[in-house]
Amino acid sequence: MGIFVNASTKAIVQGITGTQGSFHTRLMLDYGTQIVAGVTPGKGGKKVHNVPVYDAVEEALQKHEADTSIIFVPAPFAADAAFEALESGLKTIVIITEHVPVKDAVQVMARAKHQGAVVIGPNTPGIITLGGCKLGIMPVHIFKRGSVGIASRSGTLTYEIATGLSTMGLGQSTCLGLGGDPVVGLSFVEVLKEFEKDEQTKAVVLIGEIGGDAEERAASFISNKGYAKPVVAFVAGRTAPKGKRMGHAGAIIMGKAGTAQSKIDAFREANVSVAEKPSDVAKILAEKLKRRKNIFGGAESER
Amino acid sequence: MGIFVNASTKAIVQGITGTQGSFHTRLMLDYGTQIVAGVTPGKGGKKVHNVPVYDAVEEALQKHEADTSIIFVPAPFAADAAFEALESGLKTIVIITEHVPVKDAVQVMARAKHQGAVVIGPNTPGIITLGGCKLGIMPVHIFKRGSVGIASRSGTLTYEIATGLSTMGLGQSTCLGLGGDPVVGLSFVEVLKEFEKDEQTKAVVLIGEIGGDAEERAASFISNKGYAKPVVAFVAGRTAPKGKRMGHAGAIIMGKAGTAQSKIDAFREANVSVAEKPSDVAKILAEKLKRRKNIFGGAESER
Amino acid sequence: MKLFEYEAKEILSKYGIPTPTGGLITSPKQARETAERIKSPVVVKAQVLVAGRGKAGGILFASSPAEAELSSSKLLSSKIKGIKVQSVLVEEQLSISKELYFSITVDRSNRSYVAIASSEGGVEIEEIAAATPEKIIKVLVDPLYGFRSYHARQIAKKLGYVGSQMRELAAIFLKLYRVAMDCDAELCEMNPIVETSEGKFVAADARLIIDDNALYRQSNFHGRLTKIDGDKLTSQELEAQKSGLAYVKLDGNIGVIGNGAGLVMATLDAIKLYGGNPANFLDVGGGASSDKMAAALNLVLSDHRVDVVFINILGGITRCDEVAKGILEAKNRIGFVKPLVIRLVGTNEREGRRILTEAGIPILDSMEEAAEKAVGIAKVGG
Amino acid sequence: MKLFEYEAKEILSKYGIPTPTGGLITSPKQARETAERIKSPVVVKAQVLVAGRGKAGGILFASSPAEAELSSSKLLSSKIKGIKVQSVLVEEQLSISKELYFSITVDRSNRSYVAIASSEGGVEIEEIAAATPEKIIKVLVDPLYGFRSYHARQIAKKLGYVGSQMRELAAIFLKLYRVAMDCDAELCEMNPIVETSEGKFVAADARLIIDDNALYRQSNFHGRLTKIDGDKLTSQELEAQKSGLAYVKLDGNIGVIGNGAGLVMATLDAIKLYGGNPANFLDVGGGASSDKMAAALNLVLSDHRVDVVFINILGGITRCDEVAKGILEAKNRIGFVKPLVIRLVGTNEREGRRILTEAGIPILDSMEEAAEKAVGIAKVGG
Repeated sequence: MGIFVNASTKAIVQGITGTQGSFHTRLMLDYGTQIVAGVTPGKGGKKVHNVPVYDAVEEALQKHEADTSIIFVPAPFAADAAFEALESGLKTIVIITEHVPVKDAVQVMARAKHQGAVVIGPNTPGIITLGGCKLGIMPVHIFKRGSVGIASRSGTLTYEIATGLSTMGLGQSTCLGLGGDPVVGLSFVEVLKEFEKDEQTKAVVLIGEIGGDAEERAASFISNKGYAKPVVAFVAGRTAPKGKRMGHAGAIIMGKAGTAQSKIDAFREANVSVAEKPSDVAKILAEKLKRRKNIFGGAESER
Repeated sequence: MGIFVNASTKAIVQGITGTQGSFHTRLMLDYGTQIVAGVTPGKGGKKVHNVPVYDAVEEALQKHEADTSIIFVPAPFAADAAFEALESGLKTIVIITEHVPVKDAVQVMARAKHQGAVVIGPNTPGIITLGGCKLGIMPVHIFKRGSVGIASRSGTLTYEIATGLSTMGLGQSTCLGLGGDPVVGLSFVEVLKEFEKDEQTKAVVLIGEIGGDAEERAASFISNKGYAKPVVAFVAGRTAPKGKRMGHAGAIIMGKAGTAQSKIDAFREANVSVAEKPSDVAKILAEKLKRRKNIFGGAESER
Repeated sequence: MKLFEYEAKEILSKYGIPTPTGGLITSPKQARETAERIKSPVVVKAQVLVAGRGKAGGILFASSPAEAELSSSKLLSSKIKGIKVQSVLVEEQLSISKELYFSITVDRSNRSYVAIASSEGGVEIEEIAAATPEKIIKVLVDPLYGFRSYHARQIAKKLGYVGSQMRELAAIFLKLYRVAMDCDAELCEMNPIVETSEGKFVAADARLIIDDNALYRQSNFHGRLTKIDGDKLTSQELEAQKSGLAYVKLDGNIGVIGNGAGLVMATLDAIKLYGGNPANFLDVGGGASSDKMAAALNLVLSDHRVDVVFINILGGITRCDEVAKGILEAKNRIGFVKPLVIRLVGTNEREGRRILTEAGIPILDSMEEAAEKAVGIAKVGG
Repeated sequence: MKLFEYEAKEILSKYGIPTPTGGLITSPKQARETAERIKSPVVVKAQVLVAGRGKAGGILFASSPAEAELSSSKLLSSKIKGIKVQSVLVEEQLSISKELYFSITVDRSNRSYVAIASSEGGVEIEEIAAATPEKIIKVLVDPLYGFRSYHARQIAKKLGYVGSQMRELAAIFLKLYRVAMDCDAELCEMNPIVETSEGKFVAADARLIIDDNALYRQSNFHGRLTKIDGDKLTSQELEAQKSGLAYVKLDGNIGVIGNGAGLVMATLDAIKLYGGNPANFLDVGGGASSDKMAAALNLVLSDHRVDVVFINILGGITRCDEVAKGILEAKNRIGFVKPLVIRLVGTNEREGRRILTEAGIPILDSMEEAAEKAVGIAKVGG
C-alpha cells in the first residue's frame, strides 16, 4: 500500500494551468494518478489534459471527490493555496513550490496541525507510492515497485540512490521528499512511524543533509523506541562550510549546529548504518535484508 | 448549584493591585468567594487583602489550584490577560474591563472556543451564584438565594430587576451579565442551555437591550427547541434613536436592525412573556410560578 | 469614530484601492480649479457624517468647471440634515456599468469579522437586505486565519465576475480587509464600488468607522474625535465628551440622568410609557463621584428645552452619598431653576437621603413612581 | 539577506527599542565630529557582515574625538576576515552592568518562531549553549496566537528581573518580535542587550537576517541584495546571483556543477572521499536550460584556481540533451582550456550522449567513478 498516498488517492492540482502544473499533471496522469480536477483562479471552465479546471478548491470539490492536493502555484500565493485546500477539508497537501517565505510556512503548518492534516513540502519533489500514485515531479523510470521506503531532504540525490536500489533489485514502496526548506510539514520521525505501520515497507532509507536536526531526532527516536525495520541513512554535506546555504534554504550550518558529522554520529549511535557514498546505500541494505532473510528464513514478499 | 461558578470555584484575580481589582477582591472575599491568588505583572510578592500576588498566571498556578479568572486590567492589556489565563488552562474567564477593542475581543473569543473555555464579558458586572461564589462587581445585598436564573446585558438594570424579584420572595440561583460590548463571550442561548440543565434554576429572566440580535436568537432557540422552564424577558431601549450608542458600545441600532421592538416581537412570538416595566418582571414571574405550582401541585424547593 | 468620505478614500488609496480622481475643497473657487484639473464632468459631494446624504441633496453633478463652482457654492452654504457643510469633495464622474457593495464589519453573534457583498450596491445595505436578501453574500472571517485571497475570489465570483475581473476585484477586497484590520475598523465599506464601462473597479464612495475603544492605538486618529465631529456635536454633546459622560440628545423636555446604560434606557422607556418625552440619555457610569454627578446635572440643566430633571440612581458601586453631594454641589453653583425628581436607592442610601432631605430635596423609592411624577410635572410645566 | 548592524539598529530604533547614541561614518573626520557630538568615550565598530568581528579587531574603543578619528582611520583602511571595511559605526560607550542575549528566530523542528534569551549575552549563542546550556531560555511562539506580553515578561523574569525592570525589558522583547514579524526575519537578535549601570536596557549590538524568500514583499530591502553584499561577494558569487545559480565558493581546485542541492553536496563529499578538493558548490537547479548550463560552466571556468570541472547531472526534470547543448555552447564561446569530467544520465540521456560524443567529449555513467577520475586529473594537473 505504501504511506500517505496510494491507488485510491484522489487528488486535485492547484496551479494546474501554469507551465509546471500542466506539464506534471500530464506525467502524473500518465503514471495512473487519479487527478480529478485542477484549480487556477480565473481559469475556471478550461481543461488541462482533459482535467476540468475550477476557480476554487471548494468549487472543484462540489463536483469531484478528492482527499489530496498538489500545489504548483508561485511562492507568494502558495500559503493561501494551502490554506484553501485545508479549509476545504483536504487531508494531504503536497507543496511543490520553492521559495515559500518561512512566515507563511509556519502558519500553514500550524493550521494543518490544528486540522490533523499532513503537509509534504514546501520545496519537495513530492511523493510516489509505486504502482499506485505519484504526486510530484520525480521521474518514474528510476523507481521499481518493492518494499523499501525512502524519505529524503533532497530531490536529485534521491533519484541517484533510488536508481542504485532499483538496479540492485531493491524496489520501493513509497518515496517522498520532506522538502528543502527550513520549515516543512513532515519530519523523518513522522515518516518513520508511518513506514513502521505500513505492511508493504520492509526497510527504510533516510536521505539527510546539513541544517536543522531532523536527522538527530530521527536517530534519537530509533534509539529510544527501537525500530522494527532495517534503516540505512545517507547524509550529504560533509564538506559544506559553515554559515553558507548549500542550494536549499534549509541546508545551512548555523554556528556549530546542523553539521553532517553531528547527524552521522547520531545515526551511528542509534545503530543506524550510514552509507559513505550514495551507491553504498543499496549495498548495505541488500546485505541487511539478506541477513534478515537468513535469520527469519523467509523470502522477500515482493521483488 | 447555579451555573458556571459555585462554592467550589477557585479563582485568581488578574489586575488585583489596581484600585478596582483590590476593592472588589475584598468584596468578593467578603462574600465567601475563594480567591486563591492575584496577578499583577511587576508586583509579584505583594499581598492584597492577604491574597498572594504573582507576576504571572503560570506562577500563581504553580502555587495554587484554580479554574477561573476575573480580569480587572486596563483595556489595552485585557486581551493579553485573557490569553494568559487561557494559555494557562483556566476554563472560565470573567472580563470586567470596559472599552476592550473589538479586534482584541474577537481573538480572545476565538481562542476560548478552540480551548472549550467560557468567557463572560468583557464589560460585564460579572457573575454571582447565590450562596456560593461572586466573581464580579455587583452589590450583594439586592440578591437573595433562590431559583431564578438571570442573564442580562446591563448592570444596574439587573440590580433594579433583581431587587424587585428579591422583594417579592423570588430569590436567584445565578445572575450574570453577558457584557455591554458588541462582541462578548456568552449569548443568551448558551446561558439558557446552562440554566435548563441546572437543577437549582426553576425559571429564567432575560434582560436585553437594543443592538445585535442576541434576544432574537434566544427567542428562536426557545421557540424551536421548546424550553422546560418559564422565561420572562425585559428589553430596554424602546425609545432609543437609530445609530446612536446608548452608553454601551453594543447598544446601538444599526440601520433597521437591533431595535427593542424587533426583540420584543421575537420574544412574544416565542411565547416568552415580556415585561413593560422593570417592576413587572417579578409580578409576571410570580404569576407564572404560582400557576405552575397549581398545575404540578408542588411547593417551590427554595424560598 | 466616523471618518469623512475624503479621509476614508485617502486611506483606501494609500492601500492601493482605486478611487476617483478628485480633491477636497472649502471654497467654490477651489472647486472650479479642481474641476478644471480633472478635465471631465464632476460630482460634488458634501462632506458630512450623516447617512442618506444623497437623498438629502448633498450630492450634485456638474458638467463644467463653472457648474462645479456653482454647485459647491450651493453646498457650502447649506445644511444637510441639520449639519453645516464645511468641505466638499470634487471628483470625476465615473462611467458606471454596475454598482456593487462590499464591506468588512463585525458579526456580533459569530464573534468575528464578516465580509458582506452585494451586486446591488449604491443603496444602504439594510435596504438591499430588505428588498433582495438573496443578493447579499456573507463570508465569516476566522479570527485565527484571517480573510484570504480565496475568500475574496469566492465573493467576486458570486458577484458574477470571472477571469481577470474576478482576480482584480478580489485583490481590492483583500486590500479593504487590510484597511479594516490596520485601522481597527468597526465598519469599512465601499458603497458603491463601481464597475466602470471599461470593466475597471473604483471605490466611488467609502465609509470608515473606527472602533472608539481602539483609538488609543490608532495614532493617526487619536485625539481627533472632538475636532472631527465638532461641527455636528451640540454643545451638550461636546461637554459630555469632555466630562466622560455617555450622553445622547433626544427631542423631549424631560432631562434624564442615571447610572448604567440599561437603567437609563429603561428610564427613558418608562417616561414614554407614562406619556412623557425624554430630552436626553445620560449615563454617569459606575462609581460616579460627586464632581461627575454635578457635571451631569449642569449639562442637563444647560439644555433650555428641559422642563424637569429626573435623576434615577440605583447605587451598586455608585454611592448614594456621593450622588447627593454632587446634586448639592450643582445646586450651590447654579441654583435650580427647574424642578428635580430624584430616585435614589442602594449603597449608602441612608446617608444620601439625609444629605438631600436636609437640603429640602425630596427623594422617591420607585423608579416607575418617579417617572410618573416627572411626566406629570413636565406636562404641567409644558 | 543580512543587514548591517547600523541598518538593524535603525529599524529597532524606529520600533522604539533603545539603541546607543551614535552615527555611521565613512571618513575619519566624520568619526571625530560624531564623537564630539556624543560627548563621551565612544566605541568604533567596523560595519562588516561577518561573525566574530570583535575578536578579529573590528571593534575599537576611543576615549576622545581624536582617538575616534585615529581608530576609524585604522578600521577604514583594514580588512576584517578578508572583507574591506567601508563604513564604521561610532557610538557612545555604555556603562555596562550586565550583558544579556535575546533573539527571535525560526525553530525548524517545532515549525514555529522561537524567542531565545540568556543572561550570558555578549558572546555567540552557540558558545552560551555549549558552555552554560542551562542559562538558555526558549519560548516557542504559537503561530496562531503570537508572542505576547506575558511571554515576554516570563523571559524577563527568568533573566532575573522584577518589577518595573521586568516590564521594561519585556516591552523591548515584544518590540523585537514585531520587528522580526514585520521584516520577515529569519533571525532578529540583540546581542548583547545591555543593562546599564542606571538600570536601563539598550540594544548594544543587533543582527537582522531577512528571509530571502520574503524579500519580494519587503519593499525596503527588495533589490538591495547585491548592493549590500557587494563588497564581500567574489565576482563568481555576483555572477551566480545574476544567473539564478546557487553557488558557494570553496577552497579546492575541482570545479563542480550539478543539478539538485543534495546531489551537488554528495558530489563534493565524494570528491573529498577520493582525496580531492572541490573549488565550489554550484547547483543549476531543476530543469536547467542550455543557456543556464552554459552560464554555469562559464562561471566555474572563470575561476583561475580550477584545474578540472566535474559535471554531475542526473536528469529528472532536467533534460540531458539541454545540458549537452549548454556544454557545447560554452565550449564554442570560450573553448575549453581545462579538462572536463562529465557524468550524464536520466531523461533524454541518449540524445545528450549523442551530442557530446559527436563533439568528442566523453561521458561517464557512475558518479563515484567520475569523482575518482576528476580527482585523478586534478592531482596530475596540480
